Amino acid sequence: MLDADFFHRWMIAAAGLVDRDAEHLTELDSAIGDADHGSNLRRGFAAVSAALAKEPPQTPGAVLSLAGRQLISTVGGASGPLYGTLLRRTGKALGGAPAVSRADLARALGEGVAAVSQLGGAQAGDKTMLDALLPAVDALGTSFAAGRDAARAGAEATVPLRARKGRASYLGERSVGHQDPGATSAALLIAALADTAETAGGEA
Amino acid sequence: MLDADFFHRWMIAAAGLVDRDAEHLTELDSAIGDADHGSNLRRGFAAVSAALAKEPPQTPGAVLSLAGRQLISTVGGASGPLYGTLLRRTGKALGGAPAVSRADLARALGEGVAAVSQLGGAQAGDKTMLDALLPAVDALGTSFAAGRDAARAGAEATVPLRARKGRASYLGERSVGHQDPGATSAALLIAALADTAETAGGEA
Amino acid sequence: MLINVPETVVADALRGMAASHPELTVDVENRVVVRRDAPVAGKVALVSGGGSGHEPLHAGFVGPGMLSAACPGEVFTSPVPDQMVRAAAAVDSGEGVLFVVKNYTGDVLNFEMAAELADEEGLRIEQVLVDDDVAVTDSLYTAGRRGTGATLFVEKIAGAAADEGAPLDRVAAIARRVNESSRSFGVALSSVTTPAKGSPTFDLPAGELELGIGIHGEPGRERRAMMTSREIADFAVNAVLDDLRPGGPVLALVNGMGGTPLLELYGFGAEVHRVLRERGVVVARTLVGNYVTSLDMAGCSVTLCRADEELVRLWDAPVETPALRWGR
Amino acid sequence: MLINVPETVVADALRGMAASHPELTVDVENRVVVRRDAPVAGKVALVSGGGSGHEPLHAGFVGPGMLSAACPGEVFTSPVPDQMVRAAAAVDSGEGVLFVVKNYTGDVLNFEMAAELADEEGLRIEQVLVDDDVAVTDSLYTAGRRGTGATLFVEKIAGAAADEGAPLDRVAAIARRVNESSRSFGVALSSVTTPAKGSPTFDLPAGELELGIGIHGEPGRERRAMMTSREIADFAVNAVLDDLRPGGPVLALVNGMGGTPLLELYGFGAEVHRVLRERGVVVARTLVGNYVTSLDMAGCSVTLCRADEELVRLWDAPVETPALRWGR
Ligand SMILES: Nc1ncnc2c1ncn2[C@@H]1O[C@H](COP(=O)(O)OP(=O)(O)O)[C@@H](O)[C@H]1O
Ligand SMILES: Nc1ncnc2c1ncn2[C@@H]1O[C@H](COP(=O)(O)OP(=O)(O)O)[C@@H](O)[C@H]1O
Ligand SMILES: [Mg+2]
Ligand SMILES: [Mg+2]
Ligand SMILES: [Mg+2]
Ligand SMILES: [Mg+2]
Repeated sequence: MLDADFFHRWMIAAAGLVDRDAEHLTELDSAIGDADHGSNLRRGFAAVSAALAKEPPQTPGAVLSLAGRQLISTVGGASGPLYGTLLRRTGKALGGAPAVSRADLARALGEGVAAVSQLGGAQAGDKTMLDALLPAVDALGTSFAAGRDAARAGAEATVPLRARKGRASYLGERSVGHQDPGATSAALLIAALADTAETAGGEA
Repeated sequence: MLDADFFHRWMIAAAGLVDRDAEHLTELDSAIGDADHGSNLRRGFAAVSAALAKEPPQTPGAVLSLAGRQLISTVGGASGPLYGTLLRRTGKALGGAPAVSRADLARALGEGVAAVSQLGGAQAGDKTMLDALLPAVDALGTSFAAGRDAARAGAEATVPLRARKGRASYLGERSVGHQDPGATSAALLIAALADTAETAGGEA
Repeated sequence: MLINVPETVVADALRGMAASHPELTVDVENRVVVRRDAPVAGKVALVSGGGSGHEPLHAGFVGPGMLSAACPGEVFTSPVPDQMVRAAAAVDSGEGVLFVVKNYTGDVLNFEMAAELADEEGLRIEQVLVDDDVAVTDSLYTAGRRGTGATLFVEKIAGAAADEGAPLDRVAAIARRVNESSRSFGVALSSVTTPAKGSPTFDLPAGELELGIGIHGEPGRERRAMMTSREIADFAVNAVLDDLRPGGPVLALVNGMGGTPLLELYGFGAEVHRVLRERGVVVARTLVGNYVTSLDMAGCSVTLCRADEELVRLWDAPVETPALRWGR
Repeated sequence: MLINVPETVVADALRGMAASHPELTVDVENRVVVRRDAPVAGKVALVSGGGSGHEPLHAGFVGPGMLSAACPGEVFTSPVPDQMVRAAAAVDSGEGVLFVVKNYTGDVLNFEMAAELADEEGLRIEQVLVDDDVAVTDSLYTAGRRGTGATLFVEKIAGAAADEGAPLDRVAAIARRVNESSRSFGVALSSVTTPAKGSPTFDLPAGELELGIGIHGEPGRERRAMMTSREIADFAVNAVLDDLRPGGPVLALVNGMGGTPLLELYGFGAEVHRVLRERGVVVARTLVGNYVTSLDMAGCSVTLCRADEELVRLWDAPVETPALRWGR
C-alpha cells in the first residue's frame, strides 16, 4: 500500500526530474510555444516541495490536493491550472484513506485526467499532456513501469501530430514534427511515480 | 586657365567619386563616428550636380559658391557646413573672374581651408578633413597631381592620430588606428580636381 | 539583457513602477498594481492581467479612465488566480468587477478559476474575452483567435464607460462590442529573447520575416523573404479588413512589438493610412507606438476597430495612466 | 528593418506623424513639424531639432508646454539651416525664438548658421547648448560633452517657462540653468543598425556591453563583460553623481535606448532608485521610458537634474505632446 510518505516522495521526485529537464522542456516549448514550460513547472514544483516540507499532509489525498493547490497558485499559464486540477482531482478521488493501492491510484488518476480533459477541452490526439496521461492511466493498471513506458511513448507519439489545443495550435501545420512540452513533462511526472515505487522496493 | 566649365566638371567628378566610395566612407565613419558620412556626401553632391545642371553658373567662383550653398542646404551634420563653407569661401576668393589659374585656385582654396579651420576650430593633427586639405593646398602650388598625392597621404596619416574634434573625439584613445572619414572624402575632392585637370589635357 | 537574474525580472520591474508612479499602489510581493484611489465609489472596476513582457500592457494602463488594477504574471505566462482575486477585492466598490481576459488557454483557465473564487467571496464578476488576431483561424482545431492589440481598445473604451458610471452589465456589453468590432494582424522582423531562455525563441535570419505572429514569441503562420514597409502594410491591413469588413470609420492602432524604432513605426503608419485610403476606409483616430509588445521583438501589428459615435466618444474620454494620457 | 528604402525613412515617418497627429502641422517636404496653433501670441517659441533616429525626440515633444517646432535631420545627421530658419519663421509671435541645440559639431554649426540667417531676417534668436554626457571629458581635446537625456528636461522646463509667458532672455536663462544642472551617462547592450548602413555600426558580442555611449551608435569609452542591472545602475548613477554633486532633490530620467524592453527598463529604474537612496539623494520626480533613443539599440541612460522648487513646478506644469502629456 502507498502511504502519504510515498506520495510526498513522489512529488519530490517529480520536482527533481522537472528541475533536471527544465531547459529541455523550455526548448521544446520554444519550438511550438512561448519558451516557458520548463521554468513554469520548475517554479511550481519548487513551491510544492516547500509546502510539503513545511507541513507534511497525513494522507495521500491531502498530499496531492496540497500539491495541486500550490501549482495553481504559483505556475500560471496553461499548465498551472491543468496540472493543478490533475493533482487536486486525483487527491479528491483518493479521499481520506491513510494508504491506497496502485489500482486505487490508477482509478483516481483517471478521474484527475478526465478533469483535465473537461477543463481544457482537449481530447486524445490533440497534442497535449493528455496524450501522455491517458495511456499512462491505462498502463498503471498493469504496473508502475508500464505506466512510465506508456507515458513516454505517448509523449513521443505527439511528434507527428498537429496541435489542436493550447498555444501550439496557432502554428497549424507548423506544429507537426515537434514533441509536445506538456506531454513530455507529464511523462516525467509518471516516471517520478515509477522511480518512487522502485526505490520503495518493487511494486507496491 | 580654368574656366567655369572646368569647375563644373570638377564638381561632377567629385560627385562621381563620392558616389563610388560612399559605402567605404560610411564604413570608416562607423568605426569612429556614426556611420553616415558616405550617405551625407552622396546626398549633398547629388544635389550639387542637379543644381549645376539646372542653371550652370558662368564663373568659377559662382560654380563653387552654388555648390557650397547646396551642400549647406542638403548635407547637414558636421561635414555639410564645413564642406559648404570650404567651397563658398573658395568661390568668394576667386571673385568674378571668368577663368583662373592653378595658382589662383591654390590661393583661394587656402582661404577656404582657413575658413573651415575657423568655423570648426580644428587644427592640423586633430584628425579631421583639414589633415588632407592643408597639405593639398600647399602641394597644389606645384601641380594638381602633387595636390592629389598630398591629400591622400594626409588622409592616410590620420590613422595613428587621436581625434580632437568632431564625433571621433568622444572615443579618446579608441579613435587611434582608424582613418578619418572626412580626411578621406577631402582626398576624393582633390583627386576629382586632379582627374578633371588630366582629362582637360595636362597641367592647366 | 538589462536584468539581474531571470527569476526576479517581474518583481524588479514592479519595484521600479512603485518608485516612479506615486499614483499607483504596487504590491510587489503579490504582484498586483492598483490605482491609488481604488475602490472608486459608485464605479464598476476593471481588472486585467496577463504574462509580463508586453509592457506597457497591462500595468501601464492602470489609472482613471482605464484599468482599476492589473495582475502581471511571469514573462509570457498568465498570472495565477490568487492575484486576480486579490486585485478584484482591492478595487471592487460594490458595483462589480469586469475581468478583461486575452484569449490564451492559460489566461482563460486562470481567470476562470479566479472568477469562481471571487464569486465564492461574494464579488460580482463579469468577464470579457479578447480574441482579435485574424492570423489564427477561429475553429475547433485551434485554441481560437489570440487576444492582442484589441486589448488596448477594450480596456480604454470599457474603462471610459465605467468612468461615466455605467453599470456592470453595460460595461461588459461595451467591452464585448469593442472586441467583436476589432481585428489585428502582426508581423515579426526578429525573434524574441526571454530572460529565462536567454537566447532567441526562434531563429529568424536577417532578410526574412514571420507573418501572423502573436505577442509571445511563437513563430507565425508563414515565413517569407523580407518585405518593404509598404508591402507589409498591404498584407496586414488587407488581412484585417477582409475579416472585419468595416462599413464606416475605424480606430487604428499601429503598434510596435518593442524592438522596432519609433521612426520606422511612424513610416509604417503612413503606409497603413495609405492602404486604408485606397480601400476607402476612413480613420477616425490613430494611435502609433509600442503598446502591446513582445519584449525586444522587432515588428509591428495593426489593429482596427469599427467605431460608431459612442465608441469614438468613449475613446476620446479622459484617461490618465502611465502609458496613455489625454483629455481633461 | 521596417522601411521602404533608406532614402525615404525620414519623409515616411513624417507622413505617418501627419496622418496620426492632427494637432501638428507637418511639412514633409521641408521637414518641419509645428504645433498647429503656432505662432502663439505673446509667447516665446522653442525650436529644436537634430538627427532622426532618437524618436520621440524631438518631433514627439512638439505641443503646448514644450516645443513650438522641431526639425528632423537625416538619421543621425543634424538638420540643415534652412529647416531651422523655416521653423523659426513659422512659430515666432514676435517674442523671439529659443533654439535648443544638442552639443554635436554638426548641430552646433548648422544651428549657428541658421541663427545668423534668422537674424538677417529680423528674428530674435537665442540658443541654448545642451551638453550633459559625463562619459565625454569636456576638454580642449574633445568636441565637449554630448547632449543627450538632459535635452528632455531642457525642452520641457523651458517650454513651461515660455508657456507661462516668460520673456526670451528669461526662457533662455532657465534653459541654460537646467542644462548646467543636468548630467547623463549611457550604456549600450547592443549596437545600432541605421537604415543607410543596414548592419550594426559596431560589433558588440552578446555577453559584452559598452559603457559611456552616446545616442548615435558611436562606440563608448570602454567595453566590459556583461554586467547586471544592479551593477550598471551603480556605475551609471555614480558617474553622474560624482560629476553633478547635487545638494538637494533631483529629477530623474531612466531612459531606454530603444531596443530594451520596458519590463527591463522599469527593473533598472528600481536599481537607479536604490543607488540614489544609498547615496542619500532624494528623487523629486522620475520618468521611465524610451524618450531619447538610438534606433534599435538595447541599453539605457540615466539623467539627473538638480531640481529647486521652480524647476519642479515647471516640470509639473501641463504638457501636451505626442510623447509627453500631463497636467491639466
Ligand atoms: N487545452 C489543453 N488541454 C490540455 N493540455 C493543454 C491544453 N493547452 C495546453 N496544454 C498543455 O500545456 C502545455 C504548455 O504549458 P505551458 O507552456 O506551461 O503554458 P503556456 O502555453 O500558457 O505557456 C502544452 O505543451 C500542452 O501539453
Ligand atoms: N571641427 C571640425 N573641423 C573640421 N572637420 C571636422 C570637424 N568635425 C568633424 N569634422 C570632419 O567631419 C567628418 C564627419 O562628417 P559627417 O560624418 O558627415 O558628420 P557627423 O560627424 O555630424 O556625422 C569627420 O570625419 C571630420 O573629418
Ligand atoms: Mg509555454
Ligand atoms: Mg558621421
Ligand atoms: Mg506561457
Ligand atoms: Mg552624423
